[in-house]
Amino acid sequence: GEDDSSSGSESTGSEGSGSDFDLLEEGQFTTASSGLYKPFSFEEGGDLKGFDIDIGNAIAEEMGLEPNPVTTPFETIIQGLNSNRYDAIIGSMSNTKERSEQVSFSDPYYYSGGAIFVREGNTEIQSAEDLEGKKIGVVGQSTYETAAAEYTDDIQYYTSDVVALQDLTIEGRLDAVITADVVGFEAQNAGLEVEMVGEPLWIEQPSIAVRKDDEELLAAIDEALDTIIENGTYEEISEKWFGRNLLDVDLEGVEVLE
Amino acid sequence: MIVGKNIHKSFGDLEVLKGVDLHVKPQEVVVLVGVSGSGKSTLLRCFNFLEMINSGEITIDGHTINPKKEDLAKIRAEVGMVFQHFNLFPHKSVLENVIEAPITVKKMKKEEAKKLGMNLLRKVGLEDKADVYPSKLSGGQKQRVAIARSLAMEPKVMLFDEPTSALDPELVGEVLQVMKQLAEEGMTMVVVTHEMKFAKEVADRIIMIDQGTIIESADPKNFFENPQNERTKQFIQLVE
Amino acid sequence: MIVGKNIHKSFGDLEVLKGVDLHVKPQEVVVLVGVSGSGKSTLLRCFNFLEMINSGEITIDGHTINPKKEDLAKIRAEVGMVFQHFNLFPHKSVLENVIEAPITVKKMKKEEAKKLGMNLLRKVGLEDKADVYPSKLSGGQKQRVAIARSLAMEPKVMLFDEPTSALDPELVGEVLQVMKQLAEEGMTMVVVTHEMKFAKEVADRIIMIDQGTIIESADPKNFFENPQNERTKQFIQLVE
Amino acid sequence: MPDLFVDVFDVFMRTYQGFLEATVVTLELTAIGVVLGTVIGLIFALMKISGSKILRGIANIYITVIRGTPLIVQIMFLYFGIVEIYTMSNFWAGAIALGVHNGAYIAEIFRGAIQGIDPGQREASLSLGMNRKQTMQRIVFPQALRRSIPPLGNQFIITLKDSSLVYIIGVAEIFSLANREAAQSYQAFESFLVVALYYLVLVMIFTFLLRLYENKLDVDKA
Amino acid sequence: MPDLFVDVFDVFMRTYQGFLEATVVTLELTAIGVVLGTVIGLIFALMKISGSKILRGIANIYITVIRGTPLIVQIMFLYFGIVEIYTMSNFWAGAIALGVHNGAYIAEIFRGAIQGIDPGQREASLSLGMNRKQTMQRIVFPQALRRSIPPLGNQFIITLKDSSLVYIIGVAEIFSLANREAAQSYQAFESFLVVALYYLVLVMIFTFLLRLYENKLDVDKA
Ligand SMILES: Nc1ncnc2c1ncn2[C@@H]1O[C@H](COP(=O)(O)OP(=O)(O)OP(=O)(O)O)[C@@H](O)[C@H]1O
Ligand SMILES: Nc1ncnc2c1ncn2[C@@H]1O[C@H](COP(=O)(O)OP(=O)(O)OP(=O)(O)O)[C@@H](O)[C@H]1O
Ligand SMILES: [Mg+2]
Ligand SMILES: [Mg+2]
Repeated sequence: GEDDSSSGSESTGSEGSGSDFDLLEEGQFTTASSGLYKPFSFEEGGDLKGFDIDIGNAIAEEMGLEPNPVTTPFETIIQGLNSNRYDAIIGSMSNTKERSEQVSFSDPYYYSGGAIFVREGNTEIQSAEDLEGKKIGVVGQSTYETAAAEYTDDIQYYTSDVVALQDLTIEGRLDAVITADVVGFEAQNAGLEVEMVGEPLWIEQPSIAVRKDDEELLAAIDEALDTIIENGTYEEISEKWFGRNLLDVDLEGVEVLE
Repeated sequence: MIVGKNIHKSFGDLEVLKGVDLHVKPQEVVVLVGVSGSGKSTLLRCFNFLEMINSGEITIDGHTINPKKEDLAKIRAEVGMVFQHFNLFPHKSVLENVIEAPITVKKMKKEEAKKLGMNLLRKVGLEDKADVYPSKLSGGQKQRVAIARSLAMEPKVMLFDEPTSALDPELVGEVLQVMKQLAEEGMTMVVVTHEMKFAKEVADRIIMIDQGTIIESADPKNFFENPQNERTKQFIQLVE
Repeated sequence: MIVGKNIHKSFGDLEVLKGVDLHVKPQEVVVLVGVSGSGKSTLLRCFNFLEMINSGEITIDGHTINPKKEDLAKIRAEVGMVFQHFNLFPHKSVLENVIEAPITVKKMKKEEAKKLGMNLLRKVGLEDKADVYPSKLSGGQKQRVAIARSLAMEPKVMLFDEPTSALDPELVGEVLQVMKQLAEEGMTMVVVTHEMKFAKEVADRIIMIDQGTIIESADPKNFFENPQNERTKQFIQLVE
Repeated sequence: MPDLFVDVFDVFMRTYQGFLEATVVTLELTAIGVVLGTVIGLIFALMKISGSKILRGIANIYITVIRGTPLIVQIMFLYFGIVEIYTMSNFWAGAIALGVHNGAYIAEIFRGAIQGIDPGQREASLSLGMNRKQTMQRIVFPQALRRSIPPLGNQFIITLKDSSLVYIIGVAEIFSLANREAAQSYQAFESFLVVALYYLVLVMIFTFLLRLYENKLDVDKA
Repeated sequence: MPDLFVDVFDVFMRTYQGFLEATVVTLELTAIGVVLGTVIGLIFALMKISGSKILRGIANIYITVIRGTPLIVQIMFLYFGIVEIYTMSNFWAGAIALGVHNGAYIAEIFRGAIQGIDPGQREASLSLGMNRKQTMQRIVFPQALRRSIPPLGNQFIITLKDSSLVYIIGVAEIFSLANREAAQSYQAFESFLVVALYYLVLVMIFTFLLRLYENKLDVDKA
């Protein structure tokens, strides 16, 4: 009955919530994102929306819990988790070695390309090598910050990738922004005059993070994630936001960020 | 009534009172004079324990005060003080100013205190201002309220520190009038003032302080007509 | 020397001067008296154009002033003013206070101004304080510097607004002494003061202002011994 | 320019409902921050004028440390640092940080008001036979309190603006909403213009109320 | 407790080099902010006391708007708004925001100092025959300037703390460094404690210098 397991997993979920793991608020699955990362998490008309939010809702539902998405600045999102401000991070945070020393990650819930964006018509930067010594905008504590640091000392920090992309369109501020390809495309669609340089630099694996000691919760999340992928809920959400399934990526021959 | 013996008082290195002896008899009116900074205010403040003397002895109504052992509030209640700048309580009406201490200190009933207060306001000619706030009064009226406020505690002696020198000249008279009446009723008074006419008329004795010591003490006639000390002569010339 | 004709002055709805006529002859010393608020200061300030009159006419040394057309600074330079609170410039030494206006206004050479300044300081007995700052002076010394400062512009008339009422009584004499000397030298002066002894000795004329009008004007003897107006009589009683 | 106006109006219309909710949060933060700060301030002001050297010392350290560090550091310290002792929601962490911060400034307001009362008042009261406690309670404090209200009102306005800093710990007040709006609509300039207007209007309203009160005080006095 | 001490010391040792660089940035921001604010403040103070209604009106609007909105909003607004006119680096955007912000407060300092000069000074000067300009230049301004220095010193200290807010546009000053350190090392408590100490020490040094100066002023006066 995996295909038709909504009622089944619901019962497992409620059992779990009652005994297996402690939640911040009983019966609620409180998850964090920055809310500044359109189209993954953003606010419109007072409502928190986006791919991350929908995934969080679906997983909460699978676990028989009330979804409770909250926002917090990305720079301090891990500290917030470790100081019990929420149960999990569903905020497009990629699994890396360094981070997994602080938190535990679920299986990836999508694949995303880290990409270089420049102002439209910029011919100076054609590839990653051209970033040497340039001014690069990134969100603090993102994987893009680490990447940018490999090319330059001149890093400008932002709280939102979207705002960084906006700043990129202003002459004289930034030479490039490193962010997720989808985030850049979304901005492009919204009319920002930015363009991606070449192919994505790497593929990374955004995953759901929980505190190190929350093993039962992690297991439940992984199980719920599996379920929504298999029963088509995931595909529905992905199609809604991107017109494709983000998990359909050929990982052959590309660098996967760790 | 109030006796100071060999009073010494310093502020840090500055010795302001250098052994003052002052014996004020019951019902006596003593006027203190002296140039600015000579220590007149300091002496009054010592008598009211607003300043603590360094050595010497203060006796009130036959009772020698040991400030360390006694309840200073009780002693202060026996000595009324009227200040140059009135120091009325601005957040209380005229009547409330007068009855504050009787109610708070003596635990007098409010009704009784009000009666007392109205009597005192009548005495200083300000019955009609009972419910007014101090900011609405002229300087002379303020000072008369301040006198009534002090009298409400039925002090054994009244100290006045230049009660009229913050007043416009045409308002000086009304305050001196009240003080004169008080003297006539037999109140023991020590008055620091530059009003020589008042001193001549009302004082039993005029005392000149110079640099923290008493250099002259005489009845008004002798003080003005036959001063002994050179500094007193100078002073009289200056203020006459 | 200085003439006010039918001077009216209001502050908003409050009419402070209600048609004052005052004719001060050269070398005359006029003392202005009156209760607080009667308009004495306002009148002096009008004569110095620190306040602008609403109607009437002011003539200085035969020249009728039209404040709208003329350079007020020039006119003010001809009329010296001494204030109750001295208003010395605290950031300048005593000598600098005195020579400031001659240098800035008359473009006098610094050397020359200093000589003039020292002469004036000698005149008020403060030669030795030339390099001291005002904060180090006593009230009486401050006021004498203020007088010297005014004299440095060689005014045709000097206005004094209660020059001694902010002073401790023993310092009053030294200021009055300087003023007396000035009068003897023939300076035209208008003096607001409560010092009746000074008025009696020095004034050529005493003028009583009440509620914005002149109600009495007489030589000292007549003013005190034979006042015409009821309010003047009251006033004399109060201040005597 | 007309374009800008249209854009700003557009942002305004799109967001005003969210902003109204966020304004409530901002005002709640401000109110709690000031009330808490008043309580803390009163305690430390009393400590500062007390006879005990130790109490005075503690009060001095508190005031020096709070006034010597930026509010934003205090917020972060309280939110992420103090966790080891007690975990609170971001709203309460922010409100408490504002309260602790205000406490030091309000303590100085009270101390200033108390010490600003003419010493003659104390002396007159003592000379009437009232003891120290009676003098404080009946003469000094009532006057000091009345004097403290205008600077307290001012502190309220400062706190209203300062409350923007708790966005850093993710409280959904006005400024954080502007940030989110900027990230969502790609209209950073317009978003911050709108939020500036919100603050300006709020500050002007409270300034106006404060003036009204001060004028009333002046009239009472005269 | 000994553990905490070791941790804090550890964070301190690991970061002090970065912090020294960041401290230079903080001090540069502060200095530029105050100097620029003084220039702006002087201009607006003169406008506020000028005879022209229009100039006074402009000054009033400027001061009301700046004092009616949070600094952090001003920083964002300037960073994203001024671009349309001129693009500057984040450091300069931050420094200019601090300057523009300070300008309103310093204008009030100057205005207060000028209006705080006893009117008797003006009158005495006028009565000596000096004209308005001479009176202002030679009598009023020199005294007002001297009085402005202590509140200006105070404004410097406020700006030192306020400069922490330009972290939001990515300037690498002390607070932004602490933020990154806290996030990287997962030692939030220790990192913010260390940065608080940096600010505290800086503030105390400048407070001390300011006191020295004020005492010197007092001695000159007496
Ligand atoms: N609390 C104090 N601390 C230090 N010095 C003081 C204090 N009170 C008074 N003095 C000094 O003591 C001296 C005498 O002051 P006091 O007020 O007794 O003089 P006074 O005779 O009343 O003068 P005045 O006529 O000016 O009131 C002065 O030099 C004064 O500066
Ligand atoms: N600038 C002003 N604005 C409004 N009212 C004023 C002003 N100057 C003086 N007055 C009012 O004008 C009246 C006369 O004041 P003025 O100072 O001339 O009196 P005075 O005779 O000098 O009194 P005093 O003896 O108290 O100095 C008073 O009621 C005063 O309040
Ligand atoms: Mg005295
Ligand atoms: Mg006057």
